[in-house]
Amino acid sequence: MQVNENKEFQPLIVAFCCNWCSYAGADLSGTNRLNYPTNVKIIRVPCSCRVNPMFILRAFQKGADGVILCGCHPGDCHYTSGNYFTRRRMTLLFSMLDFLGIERDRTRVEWVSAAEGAKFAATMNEFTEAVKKLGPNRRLEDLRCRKQ
Amino acid sequence: MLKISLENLGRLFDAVSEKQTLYIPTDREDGAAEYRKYENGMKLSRNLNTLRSAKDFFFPQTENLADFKMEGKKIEVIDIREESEDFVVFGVRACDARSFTILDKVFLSEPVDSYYKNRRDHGTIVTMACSKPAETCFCGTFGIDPTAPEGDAACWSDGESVFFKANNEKGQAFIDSVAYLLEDGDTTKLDEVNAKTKEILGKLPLANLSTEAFGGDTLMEHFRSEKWAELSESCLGCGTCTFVCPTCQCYDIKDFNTGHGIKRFRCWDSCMYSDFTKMAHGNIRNSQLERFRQRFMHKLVYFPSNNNGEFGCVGCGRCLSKCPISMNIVKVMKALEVK
Amino acid sequence: MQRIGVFVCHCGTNIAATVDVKAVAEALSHEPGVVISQEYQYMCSEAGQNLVKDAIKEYGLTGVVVCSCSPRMHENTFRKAASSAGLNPYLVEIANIREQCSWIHKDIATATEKAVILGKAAIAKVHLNTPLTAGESPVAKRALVIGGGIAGIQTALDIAEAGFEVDIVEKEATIGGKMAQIDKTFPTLDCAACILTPKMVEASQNEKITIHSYSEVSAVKGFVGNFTATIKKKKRFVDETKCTGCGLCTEACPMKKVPNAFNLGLDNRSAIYIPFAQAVPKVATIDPNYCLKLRKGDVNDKVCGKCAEACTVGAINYHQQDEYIEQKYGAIVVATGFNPIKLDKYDEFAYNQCPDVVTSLELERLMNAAGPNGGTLLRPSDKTHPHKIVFVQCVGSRCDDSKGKPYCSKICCMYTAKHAMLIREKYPDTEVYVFYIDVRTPGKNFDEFYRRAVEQYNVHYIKGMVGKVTPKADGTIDVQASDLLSNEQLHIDADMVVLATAIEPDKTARPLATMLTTQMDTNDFFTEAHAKLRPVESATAGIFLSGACQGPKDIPETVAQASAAASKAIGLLVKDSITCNPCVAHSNELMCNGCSACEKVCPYGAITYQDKEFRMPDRTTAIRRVAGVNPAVCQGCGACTVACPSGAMDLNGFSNSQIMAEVDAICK
Amino acid sequence: MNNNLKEQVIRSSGVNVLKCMRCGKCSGTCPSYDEMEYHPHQFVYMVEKGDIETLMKSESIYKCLTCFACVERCPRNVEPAKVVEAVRLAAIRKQGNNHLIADNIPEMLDEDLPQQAIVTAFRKYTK
Amino acid sequence: MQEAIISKAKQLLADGTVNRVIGWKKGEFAYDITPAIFESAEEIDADFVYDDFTSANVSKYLVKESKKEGKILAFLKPCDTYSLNQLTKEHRVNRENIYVVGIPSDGKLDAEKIKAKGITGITGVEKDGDTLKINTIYGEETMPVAEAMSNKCLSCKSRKHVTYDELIGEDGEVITSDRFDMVEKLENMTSQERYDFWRNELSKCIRCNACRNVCPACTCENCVFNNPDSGVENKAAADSFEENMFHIIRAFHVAGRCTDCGECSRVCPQNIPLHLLNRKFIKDINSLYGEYQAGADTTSKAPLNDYTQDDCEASIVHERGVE
Repeated sequence: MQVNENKEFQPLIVAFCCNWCSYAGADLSGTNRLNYPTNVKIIRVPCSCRVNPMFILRAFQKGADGVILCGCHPGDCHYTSGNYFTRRRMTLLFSMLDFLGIERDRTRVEWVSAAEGAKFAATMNEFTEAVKKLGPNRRLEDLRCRKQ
Repeated sequence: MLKISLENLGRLFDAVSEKQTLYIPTDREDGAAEYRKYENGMKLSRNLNTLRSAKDFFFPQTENLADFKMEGKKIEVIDIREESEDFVVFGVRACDARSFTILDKVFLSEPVDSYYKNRRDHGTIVTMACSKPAETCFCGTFGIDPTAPEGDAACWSDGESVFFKANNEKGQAFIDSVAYLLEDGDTTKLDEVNAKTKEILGKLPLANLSTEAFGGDTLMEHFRSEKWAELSESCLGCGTCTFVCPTCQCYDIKDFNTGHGIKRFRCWDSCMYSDFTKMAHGNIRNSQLERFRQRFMHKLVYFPSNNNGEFGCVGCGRCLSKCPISMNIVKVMKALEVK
Repeated sequence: MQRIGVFVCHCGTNIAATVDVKAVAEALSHEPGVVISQEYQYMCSEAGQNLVKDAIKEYGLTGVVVCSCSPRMHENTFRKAASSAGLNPYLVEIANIREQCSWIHKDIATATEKAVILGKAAIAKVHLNTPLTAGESPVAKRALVIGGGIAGIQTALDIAEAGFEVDIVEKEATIGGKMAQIDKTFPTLDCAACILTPKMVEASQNEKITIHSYSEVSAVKGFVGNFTATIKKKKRFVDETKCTGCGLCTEACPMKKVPNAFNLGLDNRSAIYIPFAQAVPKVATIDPNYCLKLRKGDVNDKVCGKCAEACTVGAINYHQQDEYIEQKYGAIVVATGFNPIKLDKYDEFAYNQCPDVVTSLELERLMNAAGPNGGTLLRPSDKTHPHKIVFVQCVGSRCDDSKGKPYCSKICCMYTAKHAMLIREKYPDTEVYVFYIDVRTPGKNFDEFYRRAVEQYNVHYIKGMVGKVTPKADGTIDVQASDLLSNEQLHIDADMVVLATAIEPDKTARPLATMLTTQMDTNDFFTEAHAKLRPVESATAGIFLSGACQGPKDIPETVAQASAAASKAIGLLVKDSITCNPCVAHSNELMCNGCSACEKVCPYGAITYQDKEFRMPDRTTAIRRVAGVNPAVCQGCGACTVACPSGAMDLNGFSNSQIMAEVDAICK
Repeated sequence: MNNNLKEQVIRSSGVNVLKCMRCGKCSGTCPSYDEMEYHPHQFVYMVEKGDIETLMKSESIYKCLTCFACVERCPRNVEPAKVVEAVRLAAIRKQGNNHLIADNIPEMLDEDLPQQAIVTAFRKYTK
Repeated sequence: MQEAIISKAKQLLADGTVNRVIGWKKGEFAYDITPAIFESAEEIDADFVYDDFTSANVSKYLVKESKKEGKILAFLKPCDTYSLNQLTKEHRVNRENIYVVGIPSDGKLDAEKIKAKGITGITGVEKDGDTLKINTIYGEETMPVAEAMSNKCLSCKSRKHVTYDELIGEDGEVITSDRFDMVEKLENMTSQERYDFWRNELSKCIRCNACRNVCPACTCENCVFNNPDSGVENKAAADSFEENMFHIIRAFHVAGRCTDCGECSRVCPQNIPLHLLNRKFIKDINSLYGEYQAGADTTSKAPLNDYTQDDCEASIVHERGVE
């Protein structure tokens, strides 16, 4: 994350992707050579339900400007019900972040199947743009981690 | 005695804050008093004491000690210490003023804590006498006179004016710096106020609380007392008492990985916490009883035993009003007193 | 101290064209713990793998990071390579710099920068990897088949054929299920009983198969290879071991006005009964709701007792109680089948008002030689020959959720064609009308069959739906319907109306699914593990699906799936033990609160609780309720790790600290 | 094909005509069937095609009894009667005239007339 | 009421139903009540108190106490019974070892609120109808009772005891309260206003952990904030992020489990309205997943351990209220 006078703000986006659908979807968008920004860095988890709210906060603490969570479509979870729990947990977490005045567009959940390479790329493009608009994460940042 | 009228006190604050940072107790919207950096127009709190003590200015809750820069496999230590700027803490009560005597004994004896010393050297404490003690006050127990507060300089209010007196050179320098705002004043009314305060002090519910049963030579007797079990059973193990206490001085040192380096910092610790003094092998105080006992033994027995009878409590009463379950040093003292 | 090896793959030009692989290898060589960082043309080639293996040996590596294609491609390749060089395979991490970097980015500088970050994240993770060993768990060499219809029978026969013990649990008094009630089968028109009953007999005579009829599964515990089921044998008041099925008791029974469930209530039977002539086991059962003695409440009372008197072998036992059997199984096959839906909601078809409006299954019985009319098609109301019969398709199927079942019941088009044909064949003077929305005949010889009904048997197929059925005073039935092709509203004066009733999963399936921790869809059909690639397995390991419990099916499809489920079960049963995925959850008992949050979110029932004695930090001992994960059942989703507030639950291979290390490395 | 009209009919009826599976049960159940030139299922289909002017010109729109038998029995919850009603409404509005003028209302008022009727009539019969 | 409770306690001790009693012990002043365990009639006669200041919720002590030898008698106010039920549901207490006597509460007073009026030197507090008479060493002061009422009691949700073995007095009803008003008010603010509001509040936090340690839902064997391996451990908030982090995770970990007993806000030495965070979750759960009251029963699935296939998507957060 840098803000240079002549350089556009480049947000850091952390994407948690479930192994079975979204990570495969991300692979597919690679196979199909569908571009999305380098800002997005993917972390593979077995299921979206593995993502602890602490991981999301940790990402913001260490310098992420946006965090997106991708999982199988509801009903398609490899583990049958994991993403349903994800949905409730993240709805409440995001609502709380919103309640604390943290910008809503910094967090997102998107369901991307293994076949939706195009959707994955489009989602990442869209999300990166949205976070870019918000500018650097200031409201949920750990000042100690800010890069000089 | 030099004085300034109450309505002109703001001018004095303005004058001081022009040259250095000034902290005064001021009221929050919820009615509690807290120290804030003075800005023009800020009103001095009429409350007896602040929620957090003046300790915070010299021994802050978290403080960075050193930085480590990491590049690949290389580590570089960076000394981040800087000379502190001068500052004034105004309106410190007699009890809190005494707390610095206690803290100094810990931090300024060898090996000197350079972080604390830096702030002590640059900070001026201007104390203020009390005139309306609360039921939770028991500074008298520790020989503190709230109408004659210590500190670099002291001040008194008779309801119309504020009178100033220096207790040392630093205090004198403070008074000199604002002398042009002060005038000589008659202390007759002030003497009356002080006399009346002293009368009230005698009537306080805790006026008769005594330290007689405590001190260094009572160590084993109190340590082995059976009362601790009962006293500590309701303790929640939170750190409220320690964090509002003006004399608690325990801290922990930790490293924080910022991603581009390590910040080594210290932060207050509380003997009430389950991981207090936890070490590589485990914890030497595993039960809440032991940790609870530690706090009060430290203040009433260990500290005086190591410091010529000086107790580690100043009777400010903060823990009395803030403990979630109202267990406190007074109840402990009273329970242990009974043979 | 960790000794990590980094291996950056060019993948020909796939990676190297957009990522400066040399720079990546160079940058990563400076990371803490990295002792060797190399790049190579094709890391997955034998030469590339040897590079990794040699480095493991030469440098005594404790961790390997391969920057290459997606781990979904070659994670296993490199794990195997590591393993063969003596490094635990789970100490290998892959940084995906092809699919998620070189292939999607164009600018070499930024792509290289990203590849380095991805590499650093993998290094950060591998620092915290721990060697994992796949556990093994023994397999009980016995299968449980729940449901004794054609699906269950076929599955059981196939498993028994492979040499394994099989138990069939059937809730009715006989096995056979729906197929036993069917008259003829499409598209061959052979008699259902002629092909089913030999199979029933075969099942009963197979030494490996135990049939528990009139029984239910009341509890299932355990996991793949190691299930324990409790089977409740309901009291039938007849000793199965003694009863010869002679039928004397049924004749002696004075209570003859019991609606005959086998004939769908179209005629009556006695209170003690054998469902039908070829029932297996051919054992009598007393219906306590109708038995004069049992209905009384006091079996010692001197009421009736005619059946006991008639029985020559003393099989009648009015004191019989439910019996519970506990048995261990390695695999469970669900074959709970289907039922036609209740038609109470569809007043317009007058099913409840007029006895001559029947369901298709009822028509099967009416036409069956063993049915109420001995095989002659007669109207239930006045036992006369119907001369005009109207068939209505899609009754309750293909409906909006509020109106019925949203799915196509699949079998109706074909059996209606069959019915129409059989009627026209046997009673050429009968006019047959079929009102259809679509005729769906995908299947071998299916469309030919339907065309025969139209062309050869002159069945009137009318595109349109019946709107209203009104019984008239003269005993005929007015059928008001639209003929969409001629755009007119028709009124047919019918003698009988046959409703192609939607089918739904058996009501016992839902509680069973809960017991088995398997998933169901909103229609209560069991959900298969994968819609295309694992159609006969449930998502729960060791539980297989057979027949219509998984979705509407005809007989050949059911039998095909039954055999497929059997082969999957056999594939499991032939193993002495199963290897478990080592990336499973585990609970730190010292931190566990025993609160059950993890258990509630576990889709597999892998978590159980135990009261255990602990030595506490304050040197006391305490008994605490703590969670334990069965590694054979856990599939490693990690739902429990987030449900756990204390963080006692963690996941091997994707631990809290590993994921956070990745986050940290990426955000650096 | 008149997309505006189609949109209007679909909006005012609240019906999703695409849910129709062409079973004809609506027409099979319709008591006014013989009176109608276009039948309930045709209404749904023709609205889907956008052929609404034909329907508006047809007497059929006045033959529907609004008995809702079709709504009740439609397996897909398409609600053909609402479509018929929407076309009827479109026709009434289309005729270009306000069939009800505010000024004329007082003389039509009688004590037993519910307020609701006036409001509804106004909505139905004015442009 | 106090007499009735004391005589009940002595009776149950005497007849051997229980061997200990958990209740409240009087303190040095009129208001500083401490939860305590009594083992004999003499101890009870000497120190047991139940008055306007006995607001401490004693359920959490039962986590430890119920595992000891013998049965313990617990006097629980309606709100306390919800906490106990929740603990029972999560197997944190051994309910068979607790004899619960439900006692009524018409709201407790908060000494801090009296002191906030500038009243000091308090030697006695007495209710006189709607007026509170406060004796101080500086003379008598009065204030309306309502203004001294504890915040948690002002937004009381229920006067019903959801679990008890015996009741003293009549049981009350679940009542409708305005407890979500402030949450709603915040929801209707702009994002910036909310941010400023919470920065102002949370920056006061001294991380004393009183909110966590008093909370009957926070009974973890080892809290993540104490566990160096959890990745979020810290003792004091070094900056605004850690203040947020602590309070988000604290509230999240009790989401769907918090009974809204209000103890967190009561004990906060900095008067931070922490209950608003918990109530935000409760309000969200109620509106998104159906009304749910933690502790109302011991069998229902907690909302976060449950789901339906047609739950709303997380994007609902983007669609609601004020940006």
